[in-house]
Order: sequence, then C-alpha cells, then structure tokens
Amino acid sequence: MNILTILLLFTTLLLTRASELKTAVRIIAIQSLMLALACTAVGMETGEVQIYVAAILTVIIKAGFLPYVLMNIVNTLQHEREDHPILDISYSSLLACIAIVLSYGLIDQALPGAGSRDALATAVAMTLIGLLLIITRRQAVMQIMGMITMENGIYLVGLSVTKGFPIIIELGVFFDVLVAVMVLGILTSRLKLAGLSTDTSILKKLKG
Amino acid sequence: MIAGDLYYLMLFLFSTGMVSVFFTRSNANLTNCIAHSIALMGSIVAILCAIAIFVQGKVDVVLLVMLPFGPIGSSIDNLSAYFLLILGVVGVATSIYAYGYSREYYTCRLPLMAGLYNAFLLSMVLVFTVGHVVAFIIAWEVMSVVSFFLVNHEYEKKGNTRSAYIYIVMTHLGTVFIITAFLLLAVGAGSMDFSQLKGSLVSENLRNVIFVCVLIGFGTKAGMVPVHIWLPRAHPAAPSHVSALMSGVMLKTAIYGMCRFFLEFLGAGPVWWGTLILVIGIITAVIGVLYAFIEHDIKRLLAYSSVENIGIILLGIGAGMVFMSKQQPIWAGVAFSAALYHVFNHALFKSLSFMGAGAVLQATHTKDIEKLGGLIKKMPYTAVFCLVSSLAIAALPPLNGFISEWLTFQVLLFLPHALAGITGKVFSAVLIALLGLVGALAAACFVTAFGITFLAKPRSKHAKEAIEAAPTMLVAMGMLAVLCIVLGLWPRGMLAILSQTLKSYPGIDIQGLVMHDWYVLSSPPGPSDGGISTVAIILLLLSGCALAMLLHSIFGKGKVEAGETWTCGIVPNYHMEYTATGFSKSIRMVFKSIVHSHDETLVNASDNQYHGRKLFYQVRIRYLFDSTLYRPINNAIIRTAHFMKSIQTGSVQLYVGYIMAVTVVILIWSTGW
Amino acid sequence: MLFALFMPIATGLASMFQTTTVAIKIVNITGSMLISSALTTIVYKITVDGAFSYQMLYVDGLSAVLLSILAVLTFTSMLFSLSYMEKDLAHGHITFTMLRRYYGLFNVLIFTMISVLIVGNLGLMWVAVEATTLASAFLVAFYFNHSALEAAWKYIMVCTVGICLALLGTTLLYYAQVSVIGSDFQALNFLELKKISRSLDPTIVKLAFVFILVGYGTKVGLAPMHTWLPDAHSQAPAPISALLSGVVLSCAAYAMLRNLIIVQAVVNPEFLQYLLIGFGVFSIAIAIPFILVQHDLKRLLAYSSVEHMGIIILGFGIGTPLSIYGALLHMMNHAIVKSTLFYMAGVITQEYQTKNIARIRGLVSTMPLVGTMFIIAILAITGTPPFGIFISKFIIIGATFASGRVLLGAGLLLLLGAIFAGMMYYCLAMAFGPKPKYRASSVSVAKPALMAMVISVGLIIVTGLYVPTWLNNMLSMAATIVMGG
Amino acid sequence: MNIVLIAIQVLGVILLAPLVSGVIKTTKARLQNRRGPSLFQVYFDLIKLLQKDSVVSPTVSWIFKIAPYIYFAGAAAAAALVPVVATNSSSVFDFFTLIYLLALGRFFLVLASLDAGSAFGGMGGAREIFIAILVEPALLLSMLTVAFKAQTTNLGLMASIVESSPLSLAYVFAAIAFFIVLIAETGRIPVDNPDTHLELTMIHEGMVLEYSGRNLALIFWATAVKQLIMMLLFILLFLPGNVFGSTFFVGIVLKVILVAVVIGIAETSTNKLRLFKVPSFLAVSCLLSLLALVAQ
Repeated sequence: MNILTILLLFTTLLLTRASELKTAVRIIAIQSLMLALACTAVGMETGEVQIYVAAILTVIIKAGFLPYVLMNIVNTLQHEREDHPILDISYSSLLACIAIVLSYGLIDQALPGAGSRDALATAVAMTLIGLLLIITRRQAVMQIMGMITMENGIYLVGLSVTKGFPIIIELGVFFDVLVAVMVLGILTSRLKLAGLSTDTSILKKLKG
Repeated sequence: MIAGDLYYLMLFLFSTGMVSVFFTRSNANLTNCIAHSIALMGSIVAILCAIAIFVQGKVDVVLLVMLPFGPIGSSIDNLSAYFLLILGVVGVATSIYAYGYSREYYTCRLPLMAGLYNAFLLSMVLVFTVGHVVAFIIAWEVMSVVSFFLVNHEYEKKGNTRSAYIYIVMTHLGTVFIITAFLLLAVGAGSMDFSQLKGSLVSENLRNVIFVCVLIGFGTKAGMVPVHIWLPRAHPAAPSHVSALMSGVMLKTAIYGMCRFFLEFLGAGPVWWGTLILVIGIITAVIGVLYAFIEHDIKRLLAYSSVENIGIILLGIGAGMVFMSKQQPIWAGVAFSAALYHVFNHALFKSLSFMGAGAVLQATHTKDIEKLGGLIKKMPYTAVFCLVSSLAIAALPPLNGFISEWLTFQVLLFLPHALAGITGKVFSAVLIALLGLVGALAAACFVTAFGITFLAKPRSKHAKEAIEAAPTMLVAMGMLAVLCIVLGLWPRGMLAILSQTLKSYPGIDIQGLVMHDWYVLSSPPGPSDGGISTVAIILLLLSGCALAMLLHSIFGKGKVEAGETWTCGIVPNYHMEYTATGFSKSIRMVFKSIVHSHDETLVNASDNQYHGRKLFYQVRIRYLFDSTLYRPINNAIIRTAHFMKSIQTGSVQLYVGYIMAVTVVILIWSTGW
Repeated sequence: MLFALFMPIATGLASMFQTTTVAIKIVNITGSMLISSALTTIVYKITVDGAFSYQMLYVDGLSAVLLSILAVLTFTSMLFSLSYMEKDLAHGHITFTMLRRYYGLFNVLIFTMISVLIVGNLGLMWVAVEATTLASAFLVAFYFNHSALEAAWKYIMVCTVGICLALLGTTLLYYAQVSVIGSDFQALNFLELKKISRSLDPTIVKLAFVFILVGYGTKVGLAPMHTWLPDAHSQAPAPISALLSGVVLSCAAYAMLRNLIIVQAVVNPEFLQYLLIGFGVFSIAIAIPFILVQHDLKRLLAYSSVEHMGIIILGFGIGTPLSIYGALLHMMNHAIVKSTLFYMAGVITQEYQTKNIARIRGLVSTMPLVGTMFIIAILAITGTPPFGIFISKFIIIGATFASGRVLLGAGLLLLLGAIFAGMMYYCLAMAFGPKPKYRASSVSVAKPALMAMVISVGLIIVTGLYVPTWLNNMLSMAATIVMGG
Repeated sequence: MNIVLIAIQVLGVILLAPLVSGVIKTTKARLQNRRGPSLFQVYFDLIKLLQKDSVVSPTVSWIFKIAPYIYFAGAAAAAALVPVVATNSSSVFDFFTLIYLLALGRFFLVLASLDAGSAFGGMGGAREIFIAILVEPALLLSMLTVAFKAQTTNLGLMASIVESSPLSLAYVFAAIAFFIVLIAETGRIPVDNPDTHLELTMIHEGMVLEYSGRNLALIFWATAVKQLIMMLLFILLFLPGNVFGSTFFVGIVLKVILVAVVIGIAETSTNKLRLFKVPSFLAVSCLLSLLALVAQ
C-alpha cells in the first residue's frame, strides 16, 4: 500500500514536470493504474466485492479509455506544447513538494488518526497538485490532466478513509468523470476546429 | 361607519379610473372625459371622507390579508384626514383642469397618462391613510414609480428621461432611509402595525438614529436642501396638472410622514432635533428662493419656490419640536398649526401657479419667460389667477400665504421661551431676519415672474399669438384662487380643523389659537398679545382706496389721454424691455457665494461684422450642490466601479485560483472555531 | 415520480429522431406540458400529505418549493424556445441537426435537474448536480463560436473544480457517517444522516461543510466563485440562460441546504451564519460595480443573478424561520422574474442583432409590449413594490433587523439601492431614447414567446400582492425543514 | 370709538405727511444757503398734479391703473396701525402686518413699472426690489430688540414697554440701526436721491417715470405718508419719553420735526452711495441690531 502511495505521489510530481502533452497523457494513464492497484489493495484488506468492481472500472475508464481519447485529441493537435507555463516547471514542482508537506500537516492537524495517514496525505496532496496544474498550465489538455489528478486524489481520499462509496454512487461518480473528460475533450478539439490555439490563457474575450 | 364606506368608494373610484382607460383607449376624447371625471368624483369623495372622519373620529378598515404579514389595513385618524382633505381639494381642481389640458396629449399616449393620473391619486390616498409599515412602503414606492412614469411621459423631449432617472434614484435612496427607520421602530415594537409603533421601546441612541433617518428619508421627498436636486428637474418635465399634484400634494406626503413620526411614533425628543430642523429649514428656504429668483424657466422657478416653501414648513415643524421637548404645549400647538396651515396654503397656491404656468405653456409652447410678455391682454383670466397666486406666494395680505407666514414669524419670535439665553435670542433673531429676507425675495421673484410673463409687450411670436385657456382650466384655477382668498380672510375655520387634527397628540395644546372672535387671529397667550384682524386689514385697504378715489373726485376733471411710452424718442419695441435676467442681476452679484460662479458671456451672433454686431447676453448658473456635492460623488463611484471590474480578467486560471484561495482562507479561519 | 423522471428522457429521445421542425415542436411542447403536470402533481401530493419517498428517491416540502419553480420554468422556457430557436433557424445561425441536439440536451438538462431535486441521497445528489453542469455545458457552447467555446470552457473548468471540492466534502461527510455507523445501504441518505447528526464528529463535519460550501457555492454563483456565471449566461441561448439562472443555481443552493440541515446540528451555528452571511454580502457587493458599469445586456442580468443568490444565501445565513421563509420565497420570485428578463433579452438581442446596451435604444417604440414588460420586470427585479421580489426581500431584510444585525440590514438596503440605480440607468437607456436608424419598422414578436413572457409577468404582479395559502404553508413547511424540524 | 380714533389718526397722518417732506426740503435749502420753496410747496405740487390730465401708454394694462390706488391704500392702512392716537392694544396694531401692507403697495408699484415696457421703469423696479430685499432683514432685526423685550409684535404694547423701560445702550444701538433702515426705506440720500431724474442714479423716480398727473400725485403722497409712518415708528419705539397724555401730541410733533431736520442735515452732509455699496451700508444696521440684542 505504502509503495503504491509513494508511486502515486511520484507520478503526480512527474506530471508537474511534463511539457510534452503525450507524456502527460501517459503519466496520467500510469497514475490511474496505480490508483486501481491501490483500490485492489484496499479490496484485499476489506474483501468487499464492490471495491474490486471499482478497481476494474478504474482500470477500464481512467487508465484505458480516457487516456486513449485524450491521446487521439493530442494527436490531432500538432506542435501544441506546454512551453511557457504560467509558473515555471521547476517552480511548480517545488510548489508540489510544498503541497505534499502541507497536506501531511493538514492531515495531522485536521483528522488525526484517520485511516491510513500516508494514503490520506497523498490523496490531499494529489488534489492540491491537481488544482495547481489547472492554475499554472496554459494548455487545455494539461488542465484536463490536472482535473483528472484532482479527481483521483479525491477518489483516493474516499478510498483511504471510507473504503470507497456504495457502488451506486461509485458508478455515478465514474460516469460523471467520464462525461466531464469527454466534454472537455470535445471542447478542446472544437477549439482547435474553431481555428484557435488550445492555449486557454488567451481565452480572455469575455471580461468585465 | 359612513367614513369607511366612503373610503372604500374612493379607492374603488380611483381604481376604476385606472382601468377604464383600457376600454376607452380607442377614443381619446372619451378617455379624457371618463378617466378624469372618475378622478374628479374620487377627489370629491376624498373630501367627504375627510369631513366624515373629522366628524366621527378614527376609522379602521382592512385592505388586504393575503401577504405573510398578517392583515394589512388602513387606520384613518384626523391627521390622515387633514392630508386627505388637501388631496381632495387639489385633486378636484387638477381633475377639472385636466379636461382642458389633456387636449395637448391626444396624440401623446393620453390613455397611459390618464390611467397613471388616477393611479397617482390612488397611491397618494393610500400613503396618507394606510396603517401598516409594509402597506405604507408599498404605497410610497408605488407613488414614486407612478410619478416617475408621469415625469417621464414625454420621453421624446430631450433630458426628460434623465430628470426622471435622477428623480427615481434620489427618491429610492430616500426610501432606503425610511425603511430603515420603520424597521428599527418595528423591531422595537415587535409589530408592524402603526398603532403598535407608538409604544416602541428603543434606546436613546437608536431614537436619534431613527430621527436622522426620518429626516433624510422624508426630506428627500420633500425637497429639503441638499437632497432637493431632483425636484427642479422632475417638476418641469411632468405634464402641468401632474406638476401641480406633485408640488401641491406629493411633497406633502413627506411632511405627513414627518408629522407621523415626530408627533406620534417618536414624540418629543432632545432639543437638537428641533434645532437641526430649524437650521435645515431656513437654509432650504433661502437656497430655494434664491434659485427661484434667478431662474427663468417658469416651471423650474415654481419648483424652486416649492423648495422654499418646504423650508418654511420645516421651520414650523422644527420650532414645534423645540417647544415640545421643552414642554410648552401651547407654543408647540401654534408652531405645528403654522406648519400645517402653510402646508394647505402651499398646496393651494402652488397648484394654482403650476396650472397657470400650464395654461401659458399650452398657449405659447414655451417655458422661458424671457420669450413671453403682454399675455395679460391675450389671456386676462389666467392673468388674474396667476396674480392671486403670486400675491399669495409672496405672503402679502390679505391672502392666505400671509396668515401662515405670520404664524411662523410669531413662533420664531417666541422661540427664546424654549431656547433660553443670548444664543437662543440671537438664533431666533437670525431666523426671523432670514425669513424676512426669504419673504422679500419671494415677492421679488414673483413680481418678476408675473411682470415679465404677463405685462408689457410680447417678446416672441408665440406670445403674440397666445389665446385664453380652455374654460375648464379657468374654472379649476378660479376655484383655487377663491380658496386662497377665503383662507386668507377667514383663518378661523382652518384653525378649527387644525385644532381637531392636533388635539389628540401629547405635548400639544392648540386651544390658544381658537379662543378669539371669528374675525381675529391672535397668538396666545392672551388676546392682547399681537395678532392680526383680517377683516380690519381689508376694511383699511378698502377705505384707503376710497380715500384715493375721493382725492381724485375732489380735484380735477380726470381726462386721460393715450401717449406712447417714453423711450427717449425712439419708437418703443420689446427689445427695450427689462428682462428677468436683468432683474435678478443685482441679487446674483450680492449672493455670488451661493449662486455659484455664474459665467456671463456676450456672444456676437452676427456672421458678418460689416453689418454691425448683434450681441446676445447669456447667463449660465452653476448650481452649488450639483457641482460641489453630487458630481464628485458620482465620478468617484464610477471610478471605483471601473477599478473593481478588473477582478474579472477573463483568465480561467485566475478564476480557479480564486476558488483555491477562498478554500484555503476558510480552512485556516475555520480552525479557529 | 418515476414518470417525471422518465418523461424528459422520452421527450429528448423522441425529439432526436424527428425530421421536421413542426414535429419537434409538437413533441417538445407536449413533453414539457407532461413534465410540468407531473411535477405539479408531485408538489400537490406533498402539500396534501407531506413528504414521501420511493427507494432512493425522497421529496418533501423543501423539494416541493424547487419543484414548483422547475414546473413553471420548464413550461415557459420550452414555450419560449420554440419561437426563439425558430428565429435562429430562420436567421441561419443554426442548422436543423443543431436544433435537434438543442432539444435533446434541453430535456437532458431538465432530467438532471429533476433528479437533483428528488434523490434522497447526498452522493447521488452530487452526481446529479455535476450532471447538470455537464448537460448544460454543450448548451452554453451551443453556437460553437469563439466566445461560446470560451464561455463553455470556463464554465466547465471552474464548476467542475468547485464540484470536485464538493465531492471531497461529501466524502468526508460519508467518512463521518461511517465512523458512527458502519457503511451500509443507507450511506449518505440525508434522513439517516439527520437522525444521527448529533453524534457526528464536529471537526470532520466542519471540514466537510467548508468544502461543500465552496463546492456547491461555485455552482450557486457566490462571489468570488461566480466568475463563470456571467460568461455562461451571456453566451448560452436565451431560454438556457433563463433555466441556468432560474433553476440550476437554485438546485445547487438546494443541494447546499440539504447538507446544511445535517451540518447545523453539530457545528457551531455562529460559524455557519458568519460563513453564509459573509458569502451573501460579498456576492451582493461584488455585483454592484459590474452592474453600475456594464455594456452587455445579458451580463447585466447575470450579475443581478449573482446579487440575488447573495440575498438568498444571506437569508439562509440569518437563520431565523422568517428569513428562511423569505429566502425560499425569494428563490421562487427570482426564478420567475429573471427567466422573464432573459426571455426578453433573447427577443431584444434577436431583433437588434446585438447584446451591446449602447446600441439598444427605443424599445417602447420598436416593440411596445415587450418594452413595457421589460420595464416592469426590471422594476420587479430591483425589488420595487408591488412585485413579488419586494415582499421576499423585505421579509429577509426585516428578519435581518429583527435578528439584531441593524448595521447589516441598513448596509444591505444601501447596496440594493446602488444596484437599483445601475439597473434603472440601463433600463431607461434601452427602453426610451431615440429609435436607432436601422430599426425602421416596429417588429412583431412570435406568439409563444409573448405568451411565455405574459405568463411570467402576470405571476410577478400577482405574487406581489397575493401569496396563496397553500404556497404559504408549503414555504413554512420547507422553512421548518431547513431549520432542522 | 376706536374706529373713530383710527380714522382721525389716518387722516392726520395723511394730511401732515407732505408737510414733513416740506420741512426736510426747507432744512436742506437752508443748509445750502438757499431760501428754498415754502414749507407748503409740496401741497401745492400735489394739488397741481391732481388737477392735471394724465398720459397713459397704450402698452399698459389695468395693473398700471390700479397700482397707485393700492400703493396709496397700503400706505393709508399702514398709517392706521401706528399707535399714535389710538394707543390701546387691539390686535390690529401688528408690526408684521404694517410691513407687509407697505410691501403690498411696493409689489404693485413694481409691477406697474414693468407694465409700460420701458427700460427705465424696469431698471427702477429692479433697483427698488433690490433695496427692499436688503432692507427687510435689517428692519426686522432692528425691531426685534423691542419685540423680544415686549414679548409681542403688537406695536401698542411695544411702545408702552419702551416707555416703561429705562434707556439702555441696547436701545441706542437699535435706534441707530433703525435710523439707517429708515433712510433706506424712505429712499433718501445716501441710498436714493428723491429729487433727481438722472437715469443712472434714480430708483423710486425711475420706477414711476411713466406716471403723470393724478396717479403721480397719489404715488408721491403715498410715499410721503410712508416716510412719516417710518418716522413715527422710530419715535414711538426708539425715542422714549413720550409721556402719554396732554402733551403727548406736542411731543410727537416736535420729535417728528426734529427727525426731519436730522434727515435733512444727513442728506446734505453725505453723498449718494453706489448701488452695490448699499448692502454694506445696511449690514452696519444689522450688526448694530445684533449688538443691541446681545447687549440687552
């Protein structure tokens, strides 16, 4: 379990360093895979069926389908890279580390002795880093990455503190994530079709 | 219970008048007749209802129950009845006047105007009568909105919409203060019913806050300086019979509100309440009359004169409150009766002058008196009525304005009873002197207005072609003119009504004024203590005239021969006549500080300097409060707004950043709980 | 209830497979009628014999308030859509396939909103709220031009981030529940939670609520998470803007309320009140500059939505039964008035071919009826009597005073005064003033659209002077529920 | 009884008024080493004017015709209010009433000045009004010293109070203040020059320029009456020592003559002010009155 959490953190940190979109997508895939593994691990602990189901769903949707879709989108947009993020790559990974520390602090402060400390801290850290990515990245795809990371983080929270939602809610959440990413993907490609760059920081027509 | 039925009947009538226009809108003439005659009936019923109240006392009726505030009703006591009476009298006149005047609007949304006219009357009736906070505020706001639409009625004319906007915003801000005052009281009383508000238990500081809120809130509606700026804009924009109502009655709703609060809800307060009102009142009066004097748009002039009269009314109220707080019921009674008397008088003569202005406007299509002149020959009756109203506004005997002004003078003279010491004496002396100044300025103002408008030679083609106003309009004006004279000659009746109105309030004793013979008005205590005998005045004047006649008849044969006006041998033409601008020049020079830095320019209008030069003399007044108070505030607000808008940059990253920041902040803050 | 759920899906699917505009129209109008009637029956059932539930679904007085809003708006907005979309089609802004997609998504949106209101489970509620975002995303991006895409992107980005936080909060709440009673089928069922709410762990619940407040607050459009709102509202087709600001915001508020009911039992009420009041006042204050200086008609309305959401949340924050009653009433009034305003904005923008206020002049002369109703609606939205919003606003402010927050109440009145000034300024500029050159003739507005507006305006005027007894009871019932009774 | 007294008083004042102007004229003449016209010249002028025909411009309206009557009537009515003969305090004798009656006359005269439509009339009217506006507060203030003391504006009571109270500094101030007002109100040098027709200087004369014959006579007469009224007020309220009784009238008459002479002297020894210096001239009066109030 701990190894998994560490790996998760590692992938997340890696994500902050990725400037090539394809790499980012691959990292996300791996991250989701890790999540699925963590899920199964929890499943072994508790031995509830629904968690296995959740794990499978994770593998299929988050590690398989979504990366595939995103990959296709990325392929359609050539020479779109995260060259000059709003916050420089090294700084953002630095911030990510700070976030990790913070989250450990927060966990100890807010809910001491809750479930597995590391997993929870990792989860919160992932959430924060996801937000960080959304805030500091220009590329639409990168922001999607950030969102998925966040989603994963929260999912991990659920996993680590409550051993997963009841299955029906679980399904709903998965469905939402799926649709959300799909919608975002479609919007991204539409942006491309509308002859715009997928650099979201230039979307400043609507203000005031 | 007849009063209650009359009340319902009145509401019903006005409502039908409101809806009738939907059915008659095809035929303008029909609309005009039906809508306005219903309004007329309603006003008559209003008068009857008021009388009935005076006879049989307080009446409670239920209006509507379907709001989550419990049953909402009207409780009509004598104070309400008094104002209802005013509304009835003015309403009758304006309704009759409207028959003739509405001809102007046959092509200009007449149904809308007629309907709104009824709605306006209805809302004012409700304001005067309802007995529940929510109902009052609803009626109050409806009144504002309806009058706003009436002001905005001729929105094609340039600037009208702007005036209407300023009006609605100012009055809405005023309402904010009124609501605050009411809610503070209501919370204290634990009920929103007027009958409960009296016993509201609030701390001393809170009472002061309420007082200030009331003063600002109702003062805005009344046109109290410095929150008067909407008034000279809105009144000219409205159709004349509506201006008459607005100036004659709507301003009085504010006075009504003040009386409600000061007499009933709040009761006697610390002395500084009254003193503050006195100071504001005198400032209002002086500022108003000064601007009226230098104005030469006839309706703006009248509007400013309304500001002045509101000032005089405030003087009465302020003095009354000073006396109340010093437990001098008799003088408080005199003071309040002076104020309320002036309320009635102002309602009469100001409506009258607005109607006159409307008649002139209809005949000549200009509001600029510099373009008028010689109308006394074209429209003799209008001229007479306008002369009466001018005399009344100038507070000259034997007209009604003089009575109330005299009472105010008396009250101020006895102010040292309440405000002891040198300061009190000097204070009241200064007040009296300034009030005298105001009176003189008012006289000057209306000499100018009447003289320039009606006398000498016409100054423009329009004035040349003017014709006498429609008979209905003349009838309406005639009624009010007669009333002005009656109230001037026989104040006793009005004082009886006033004593009925005021007797029920603690700290007020009106009997002093009513003790004497029918022909004499005298300030208590004691019959010998300064007074005026209206009859004596009239007799003296008549005998004086008779004497003059006598002198004539004794000497000489009295041949009168025509000879052209002496203008040093030149054939006189209207270019030589003195103008209103010229009339007010010297005053503008003396009061430079208030009549703020006016720039006077001599414009050469001739295109070709070989054909001599043609000079125009222009005066543009910069108004003190606009330039030093309102414009800066406005600009500041807009600038801040522009600055604030920079938070919506359009960057999605930033937006998400906001969310994160908020979350973090709250998380940190929440640990403290 | 299931019927109500199933109906929109059916309509949506049906309209996807139609081939002619007329057919689509017929299908949808009948569908919306059926939906509305179904919702009305639910509401009626509740008013008659209280709350009732069906497996995971649960409705009570609180949901009834929202459901009745939804019932009205579904019908009017559909009514309006018919003519609006037809004109778009005529102007060639959209193709027939887009039209079909529009109606499909429209019904999906309705479906999601209904499900928000009738599920009995906080988790599913979260799912449904997120679903409303996703369903409306494409409707916001409907025209697929530059600004529409931009608006949609911001909309979904900001909202999803917010909603994720809400999910975090929900998870924590679930954790709190689990730590009291083990995980079972009743997970996150808010009735269950309410039963045990006293025994929940305060710190966790507080933490959870912070996330939930921020999360759903984003969807409600509370400042400073409101940033998506003006963009989305200004770019979406008018009927959708109406639905968004009328119902979607209220639905999010409803979700927040459901959590609040549970939370307030354990967490220090002062804390909650400060949070809610703070957010409310801040939202109102933030709206002012944008209303005072604004160039885009629909953005103006959007910011006014922010303001009104602020008022509503403030009403809940004051936390006396009266204020909550007022807040719920305000929700209804605001939904009706604001939707009307958006309909009118739609007509106006279609006629004038612009959203720029500076270029919209002389409404009363170009389209007298709409112009007049526009003025009325603006007066209503600014809380001028005798219209509904005044009543609810007055109740809320009165409650503020009654709860001893005198300064807050007075300040509130002043802020609202400023907003009134701004709204009236632009309203007058648009309604009166000279007719623009290129608008020679006066135009005729299509019947259905007109009908939609007339219905709503009628409601506005009626509610101003008359609050029927059943509504009164329903609202008081809801208020007691929110109070935790 | 009372009525009769009042009638006597009015007639007396009206009949004697021109004589007072005569006295002033003579004094000035003597001071300028002229013999001057006889004391009764004013009467002769008035009678002459009354016998003359009057020329009336076709421009004018009925206002122009009635104005002289009202002006005269106002003055006469005011004359009734001064408690000389009828000294008891019926509430007719009110101070504000007196002022406003005079104002009524002025109102119509100014209207008449506008009526003919000549530049002179308008100018005169404008100046008259200007002066009147400035005089009003000064007049009230100077009266207040006594009014506050007497707690009434009833002239009879005010007079008796003045009699009963000892002479104090306050009264001296007030008296000077009122004297200034008197000069301004009656249109004397240094405020206005009654004997000139130069358009640059005239005020009252300019206003009545269009009048001729009998109307003019009425106006002149009324002006004289006004002047006498102001003097009487001055004497009754600010020159104490009017023992009521047999010698009362003698005292009054002597004092009137005295005041007339003083005015004559003042007129010869000063020269006319510019119009816009008048405000400061009256401001002096106001200050003195306030001083009097404080000193009281």
